This record gives sequence, C-alpha cells and structure tokens, in this order.
Amino acid sequence: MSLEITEPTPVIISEERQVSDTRRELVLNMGPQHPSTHGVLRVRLTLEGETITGCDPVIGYLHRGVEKLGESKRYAQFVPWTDRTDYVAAPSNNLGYVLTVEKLLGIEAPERAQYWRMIMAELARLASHLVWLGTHALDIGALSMSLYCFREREMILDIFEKFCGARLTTNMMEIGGFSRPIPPDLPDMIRDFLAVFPKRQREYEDMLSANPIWLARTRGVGVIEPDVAINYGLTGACLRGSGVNYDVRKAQPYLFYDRVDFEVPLGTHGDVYDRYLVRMEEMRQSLKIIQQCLDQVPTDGPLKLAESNYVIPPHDTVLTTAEDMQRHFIWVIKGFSPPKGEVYLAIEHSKGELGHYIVSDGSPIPYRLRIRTPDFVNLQSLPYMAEGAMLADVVALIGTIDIVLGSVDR
Amino acid sequence: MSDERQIAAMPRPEPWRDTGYWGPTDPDAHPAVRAIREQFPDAYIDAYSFRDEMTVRVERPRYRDVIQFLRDHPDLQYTMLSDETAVDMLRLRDDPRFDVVAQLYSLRRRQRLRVKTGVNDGELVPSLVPVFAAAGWLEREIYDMFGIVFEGHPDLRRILLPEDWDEGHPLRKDYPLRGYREYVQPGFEAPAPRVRSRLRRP
Amino acid sequence: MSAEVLVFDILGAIAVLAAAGVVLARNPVHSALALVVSFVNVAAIYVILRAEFLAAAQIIVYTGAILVLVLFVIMLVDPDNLPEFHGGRPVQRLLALILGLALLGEVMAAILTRTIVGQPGPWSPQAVAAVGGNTQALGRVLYSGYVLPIQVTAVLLLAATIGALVLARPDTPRVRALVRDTATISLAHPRGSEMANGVEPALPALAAGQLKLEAGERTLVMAKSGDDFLDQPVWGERHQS
Amino acid sequence: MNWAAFLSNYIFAFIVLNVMLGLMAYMTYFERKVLAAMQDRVGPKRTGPFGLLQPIADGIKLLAKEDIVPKNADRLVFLVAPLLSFVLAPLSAAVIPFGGTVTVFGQEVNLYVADINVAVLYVLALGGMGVYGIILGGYASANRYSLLGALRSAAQVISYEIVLGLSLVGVFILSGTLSLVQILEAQQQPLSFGGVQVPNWYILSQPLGFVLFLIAAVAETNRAPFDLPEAESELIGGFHTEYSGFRFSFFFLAEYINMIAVSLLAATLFLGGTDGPIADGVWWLAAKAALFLFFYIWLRTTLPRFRYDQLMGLAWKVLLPLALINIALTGLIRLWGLGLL
Repeated sequence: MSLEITEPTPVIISEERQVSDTRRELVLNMGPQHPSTHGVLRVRLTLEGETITGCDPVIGYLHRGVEKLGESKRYAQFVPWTDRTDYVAAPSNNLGYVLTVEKLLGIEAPERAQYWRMIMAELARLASHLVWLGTHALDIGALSMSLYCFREREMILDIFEKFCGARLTTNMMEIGGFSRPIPPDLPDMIRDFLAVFPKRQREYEDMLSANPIWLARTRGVGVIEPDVAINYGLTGACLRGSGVNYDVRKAQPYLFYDRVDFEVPLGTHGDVYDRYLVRMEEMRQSLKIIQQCLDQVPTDGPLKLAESNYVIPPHDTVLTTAEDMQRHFIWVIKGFSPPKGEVYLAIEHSKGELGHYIVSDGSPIPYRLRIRTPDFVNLQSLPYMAEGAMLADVVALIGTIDIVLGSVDR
Repeated sequence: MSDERQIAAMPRPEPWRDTGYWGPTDPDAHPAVRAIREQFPDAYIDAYSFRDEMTVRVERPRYRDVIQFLRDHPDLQYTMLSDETAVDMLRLRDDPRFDVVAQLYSLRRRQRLRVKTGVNDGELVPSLVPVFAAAGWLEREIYDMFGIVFEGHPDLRRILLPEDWDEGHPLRKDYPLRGYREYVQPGFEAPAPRVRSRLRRP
Repeated sequence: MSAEVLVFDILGAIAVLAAAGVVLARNPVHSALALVVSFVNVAAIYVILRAEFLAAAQIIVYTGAILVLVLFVIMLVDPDNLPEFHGGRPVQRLLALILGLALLGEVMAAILTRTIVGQPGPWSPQAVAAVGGNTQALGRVLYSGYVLPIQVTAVLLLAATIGALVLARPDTPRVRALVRDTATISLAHPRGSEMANGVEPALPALAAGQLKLEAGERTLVMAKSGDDFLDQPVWGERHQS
Repeated sequence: MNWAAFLSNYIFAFIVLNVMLGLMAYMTYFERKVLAAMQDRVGPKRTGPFGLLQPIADGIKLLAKEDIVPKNADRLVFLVAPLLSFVLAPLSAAVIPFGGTVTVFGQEVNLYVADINVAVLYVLALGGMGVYGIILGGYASANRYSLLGALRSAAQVISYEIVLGLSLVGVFILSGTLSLVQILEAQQQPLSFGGVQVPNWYILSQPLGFVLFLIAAVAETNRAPFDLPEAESELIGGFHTEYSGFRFSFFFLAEYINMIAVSLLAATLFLGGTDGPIADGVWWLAAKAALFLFFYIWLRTTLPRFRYDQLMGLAWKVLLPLALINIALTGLIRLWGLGLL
C-alpha cells in the first residue's frame, strides 16, 4: 500500500560548507511555511553544531505592493488597505494613516471623535499584545496561553464589531472623524471588559512570570544594549526593553495623550524576559488610558468635522439639504485636492513607531505614500540577537520582536 | 448649516502649526539648519518648512557626512534614523530624478528633522549603514523598489521581490501598476491564471 | 532433547548467525543491528540458565548503552570517511586468515576433547535459593570478596569520563563582536560614546516610586513623562534598589 | 508442565494486553478532553456520544492516510523501527501486580503475568531497548535532520534512564527485593507510629526518590516539558517526520503506552499499587495510575519546553547527584535501622 514518491520534494534545503578542516557549517532553512515564524518569514541559519553563527531573514513572501497601490488610489480609498498591513491591530494602522492625511490637510477631528480614536487605538494595542503573548508562549511551549489570550481578544473583537461592524479589518477611521454614530451601549461593554481583564492578566502572570522554565528560556536570551537598539532604529517594546525612554505617545503626543495620565515601563536588561515584562505592563497602562478616556469623552457633540470641504458630509444631511448633496457628489466623484507638500507623522503602534510619509502634488491622488512599519525595522535586529544563540532560541527571538508579516512585507 | 454644527468646538486655527515637534518652523532659527549652514556651506542647498516640519536639502556627495554630523553634534544629537526612503520626482521636476529622504529623530531633544538629497538614475548615494545600522534593510528596500545604488552598503540585494526579478524596480513612476508581464513562478511554465469575474470591469 | 535444550540450540544458532552478520554486513548500521540481535539472544540464554540479573544487565548495559553510543558514532560520522572494512592489503588478509583458522582449531579441539570443564563453585542452586535468588547471591559475592576491584574500576571509569570531557570541550568560547565600534552613537551614554575621558557618568536619580518590582528578580522602571532618563537609559544591575 | 496454570496465566496476560491497548486508545481521548478542559474549551465532542468514538476515528484516519516511504530510505529498517517501539511498550505491563491470587473455577490464578525477581531491571531493559525504535526511525528516514533529532532524543532517554534507575535504588534498599510483587506486599503492611496507622507506601519514606522518578519518567517518555527533540522538529524534524499513516501511529501510540506503563509502575512502586484504605483491589491501582496520567497532561498544558542544553544539564548536574545522595541517605538509615552502623 505504500506509494514511493518519485523525487523527494526538498522541504528542508541544506548545504554543508566545509569551514575549516575540523569544523563544518550547516546551512539550515527555517520557513517560509513554519509554525513559529508568525507568517511567511524564512530564516537561513548557518549552524556550527548547536550555536548559530549566521542568520539571514528572507522576507517578501507577503509583499503586495501597498505603496505602489497607494499611488493609484484617492486618499479616502486607501484606508481599507491600511488595516491589511498589520492585520492584528487594524485600528492603529487606520489611525496612523488618517492622522497623517489630516495633518496634510491641516484639519483636526472634533474632540469627541479624537477621544473615541484613542479608545479604539488602545483596544487595538491590547488585542495585538494578546496575540503576541499567545503565540510567543506557544512557541516556547506553554500550550494553553494562546487559548487564554484569544479568549480575552474575543471580547475586544466583539467591541470592534459593535463599533464598526468588522472584527479584524476594521476600516473604522475616516478623514475628519467618524460618520456613524456611537452605539449607546458601547461604553458599558468596554467598561465590562475593563472590569474583567485585570483578573485574567493576573492568570497569565501566575502561569509565566515566575515559572522557572519560562525564566530559563527567556532570561539572558537575545540581549540588546540600549545604544545598539537605538542604532538599529528599534522602537516600541524592543527599545523600551533596553531601558530607552521613547514612546511616541509621551515624546510627541498626538490626539489627547497629553490629557491622559499613564506611565511608560522601561526594562533594565534588554532581554526576552524584559520585553515580556514591558509589554505586560503596557497592557495595564492601556487599561488606565481607556478608563480615563471613557470618563473624559463628551457624551454629545459632533463626531465629524462636517463643515470642512475635505470631509465627506454626514449621511443624514446629504439626503435632506441640497448643498450637502452637491458637496457629497463632488467629494465622491472628484475627491478633494490637498495642498502641495510633504508630511511625516508617527504614532505609537503596538509594535513600535508607525510612521506615514505622504508627498502630495495637489492632486486628489497622493504622489508618494511611504509606510514606515515598526516590525520591518525591528526584524533587522534578529541577526544581531541570534548570533551565538542556541538553535531553540530563534523561536523565542522571533516571538520577542513581535512581527506580523503583513506589515513587514507591505 | 445646522446650528448644532456651529457650536462644535471650532478646531484650533492651524492645528498642526505650533506643535514644536520638529523645532522652530523658521529655517533660519532652526539650530540644525544653522549648524549645517556653517559646517557644510558647499553641501547645504536650502531648507523649507511645511506645517510644523523642517526639511533640509543637501548635496548628494556630502549626504552621509551631514547625517553623521547631525548625529554626533553634542547639542543636536539626532541619534535615531526613523525612516529612510526615496521618492521618484519624475513628474514634479526633471533635474535630479529621485529624492532620497532620511527622517531623523533626536531622542534627547525629542525633535524630528528631514534630510533630503537629489539623485539621478545610476548615480551612487553614500550609504548610511556606517552611521546607522537601521539603514541596512531600509536602503535594500530603496534599491529593490527604485534601483538607487548605495555605495558602502554591506550587502545590497533585493529584499522584498524574489531574487530572479528581472523587470526593473516597481515603485518608479514609469513602471506600470500591473507590471510589464505576468510573473511566472520558477518551476512553472504559465503565469498564475487571473480570475476574470463578471462583476469586475473587463 | 528437553524443551530447554531445544530452545538453547535455537538461540545459540541465531546468536552465531547474527555474529556472522556483524562481520559480513556491508552497511555499518546493519552490522550494529546484527550485534543487537546477538546480544539479545545471549541474554535469552542467560535467562535459560536462571541468571536473570545477568540477562537484564546484559541488555541494559550492552544493548541499551554501549551499542547505542556505537550507533551514535556510526551515524554521525560521514560514511565516506569511515575506515574501510573490507580493504586491507593482501598480505594482511592472508595473515588474518591463518590466525583465524589457528584460533578456530584450538577452540574446536578444546570443545571436542572436553578438556575444559568448569569446576562447580560454592554456589550450588540450593545455596543460591537459600540466599534468595541469584541477584542477592551476586550482591553478596560482589561486595564481600570483590570490593577492591569494584573501587578500582570505579576510579578507572571516572578517569575515562574526565578524559572524554576534556576532549569534547569546545576550543575557545567566542565572544560576540559588538557592532558598537563601527556605529557608535553619542547619546551621552557611557557605553554608547567612545568614553573619551574614561569616566562613567553618574547614575540617573531614581525616585523610589518609579521602581516596579517584578517576578524573576527584575525591576521595571516606570517613566512618568517623555523627558525622564533621556540622557541615560536605565540599564544594568545598578537599579537593584 | 502444569497446563491449567499456564493457560490461566496466558488468558490473564491476554486480558492485560488488550486492556493496555484499549486504555492507550482512550488515553488519547482522555488527554484531549482534559487538555481542552484546562484550556477553557470543549475537546472532541462530535464523534459518537461525548466524542467517545474519537480514538476509533483517529485510527481509521491514520489507516486511510497514504503510507509514504522516502525513496532513499533504508526500507527494511524503516519498516521495522516503529514496530520495535510499539511492541516493546506494553511488555513492561507484564510485571505489574494487579492483585494477589484469586481462585476462579477452582483454579488458582495470580493476578500478575509474571513475577520475575528482577522485575524493575526488566522494565529498565525494555526502556533501553525502546531507544532503538527512535534511533532506527531517525536513521532510516535518510533525512539528515530527523537523524539529528533522533540522536538527540536518544541521548535524552539514556541520560534520564540512568536517573530513573538510580532513583529506584532507594526503594530496593527498603524493600530488599527487585520483584514488584514483593515490593507490593512490603507496602501493604501498615506501619504504626504511636497508634497512628500509616500505610507503608514508599512515597512517604522515599519522597526525593519519588520526585526524581517522576521527573525522569516524564523525560523518558519524551513528554511535556521534555519534548524538545520532537517539538524542535519544527526546526530539525524529529525522528518521526518522514513517517505517515499507520506507521506514524505506531510511534504515536507507543508514547501513550509508555505513559500508561510508567504510571502503573509509579503507582505500584511508590503509592502501594492495589493497596487502599477500604478494600484492596485493582481499582486502587487504576485510580493512582489515572492520577499520574492526569499529572502528565497537566504538565503539558502549563509548562513551557526546556532548551536542549538545559534539559541535559538538568539530568547530569541536578538529578543524578540528588539520586546518589538519596541512595546514600537511604543506605545509612537502613544500616542504622538494622543496628549495624
């Protein structure tokens, strides 16, 4: 009954190079179909016995040419594409793009909309950190962590679904604010989540933080000194894990992060365990931010800067007033043409600094749209950390950088 | 317009004007611009600001020296290279075809700065890798997407596109959106069939 | 021909054939497998002789440990630089044949003329049963009459292990070349800048409230505003308050 | 030859083997259900009432799967390796005493398959031979990396087998015998400390030995925190990567039988097998073995994996010295007890 396969399909391609007469180097391919590379990442490792001597990440398997597409779509049409880059924290991507366009146009969303944007961005940070924790622990062996984390993430996705109808590709933010009203029972739903989550997070910490095997697998692994981290341009928890205080929400506050009181955790050793502690603390700080936003958000007031010509008029007045109908018609057919100029704005995405650089030539279509994604730059430090590490540590290192291949490859 | 909208908190006039995240908006008052002017008089071309951002344009040969200077100057200290990218200025101007743009960020002074330099097709740009290790992949992506060669880069090869991509560099303005020809995956004869669905325009 | 003798003959035959297989097999791993088969048969013969401890020891020590290590070597070493089994110059082969035949002749002579007959030792089956089985008997003899040989072999094995450890030690642990020297930055951080004057700047003042003790003897430093610790990252053990 | 005794013994052995195979099948189901319960989900529920037919469904699936033999594999060895580890696994249940002697239809039947006076050594020998299934499986797949994975798990099993053996020496010193039946009898006489009736289970007098045995047993069966060679199969491809279909299930099920066998052994050696407060019987043994199986699954859900060097370091630098200390202490106490000190 056993069929012999004619020619062996090379799942693992390896060459053995003779380095010197006594030592022989093994080149090993990990990926691109690999359970613990968080998507289609291929890592070419050169091994000498057990330790890694060279590591070359190969990316581009999920490259969809997002920037080229950006140069053929109008400003408002590009928003759905932003939540396809980092599909784990879509609202943050929307926010990054929309804020940059608003800076280009020189307009600002009304106060109520900005508060709701902050709430949604922080919820996206929580969702992204939960996916990170689940897959990171699963790679190192703690099976049930991913189940617990996704159980909590489910509650956040329900909130997104009630707010904008979609769980993953939310496409919720628009230039100028929100066009749909806020569902009345959404704040209570978020408050229930805020009440439940701290207890659940203590469960994660009981399982991992003091677990000797987890400590053995993460402490002292993948150490990055602060100046090396700065030099590699790392941002987010990878940088703060090494003790450098750079959080865009504190360094260059956008929206109303200056009105909200929260703290930025900094690690002292810059290894996998410190980045784990930093991200866990970030989750707690996000809860604090959401709580304060819910208290401070005005319950009524406009959700959209309706009077600006750059913004699509609200649905209700389009059907009733002739002037709005005409503005709506022009906006949809011709789009709006922003002033000439170039703009770069960075926000604190869950993985680091997400920056958008838009060059506008005055036409309704952006001339150049550059997305600076944090995990593309953070992934550069993998060879630095992997050199001299053990083979089993590569899985932990990929987990600690927290990459999503959609935003690495764009 | 309905009155409910009038009473909306009127947005601050010129909201993005006075954040101070990029330093003073007047080029002459900006410390970095003044330092570059006196340090590199020949390399400095001009500096202009838009919204609250400050951009400095420098000559191509002195690109790396200016950025090294900005990084090591004790009271400028632009210690982090946030992003490095390129813009194909084919339709905006004709002389130098590309613009290589570096977004710098000073951790110490919490301010950003943008340094631009014009590059023609085929000219060499001094690579930033000796100054910032972050530039490694950023420049590989610029080479992959625009074909700009960086001199001094340790291993400049394609990063996002497959190694055997022989159709030039996609982000150039003269590169068609769908590419010159269908991409045939190695090991296959015909390209992947394109699904012609009735709903979409032919 | 009682059942025991019949079984003994079968096991003996398989053991001899397997032993022959060890020599004749082309693939070294197959010869190792043949050796496993012969060891197991010898163990079975011990069981027939009511020497269960020897049988268990034979399997645990020989097949379970020594032969596994032999297999390790055979599998890890590349087949092409394994010593050539069937090579050897003609002179060696002739000499080997002669010596082999001589040995065979002696053994056959001894067996056929029954000149070698073991003298029954003090341990008759009844004495063994009285003590409670051959394991107990072996234990008594081993640790009464033969204590010295045991200590000597123990020391010998210890020396062998230490020798193996020294041989297998990796030559020199490589220190990771820090990338810093090529791209140092001058964030006024002692290890960042070239430490021109060799003096490490003072530690940043840390308000007590800012330290957050975590599990695994680690502390997280909580920065209140964007300006804290900007000239000096919180790094290293110095913050164990 | 007393044919009646032989026949009854044979029937009992047949029953034990089938019970072991049945338990093995439903062990997979038990594991998936408990794993699911611990992870806040439900586990197999579709196949049959409460998912009880899941093991049969898995078996049929594996049977139907294509059985691929790699082209340049060493065919004979490739086919034999899984059989070797699958056959050796249930044999160690032969020495486990499931009870005293029972008269059925007037025929004396002792509830153990065989009472060898070197029973524990026999189990260790089987463990030693089980390694060959792994090594040959890795070698025969002709895939350089499943060979490396196989050699790693072989090295792990050998190191922990030594710790396993030494951790039991304490029990041998106390019970004075290697035969499980006599060890069970020794544990059945309750000790009395000042009127308090304490069962003489060896877990009470050999706590360190018990812990060492447990850790070594988990590592010996390549389970839970010690499953690195298999888990690292994501990188290297553990020894059973090239196997598919029913041949793979031999390896997969051998692991479960090993777990059951070791749990029975642990229950007999340390928790006084069939000895229980109210009525002695095989149900006590089953309960204690189930306790150990639950412990296996509990480990698997909570603990992350060791790294390979930590795993080997633990065996040689921590567990082995502890085992030797345990032997020395037990020996001294024994001598002091006999007054020979």
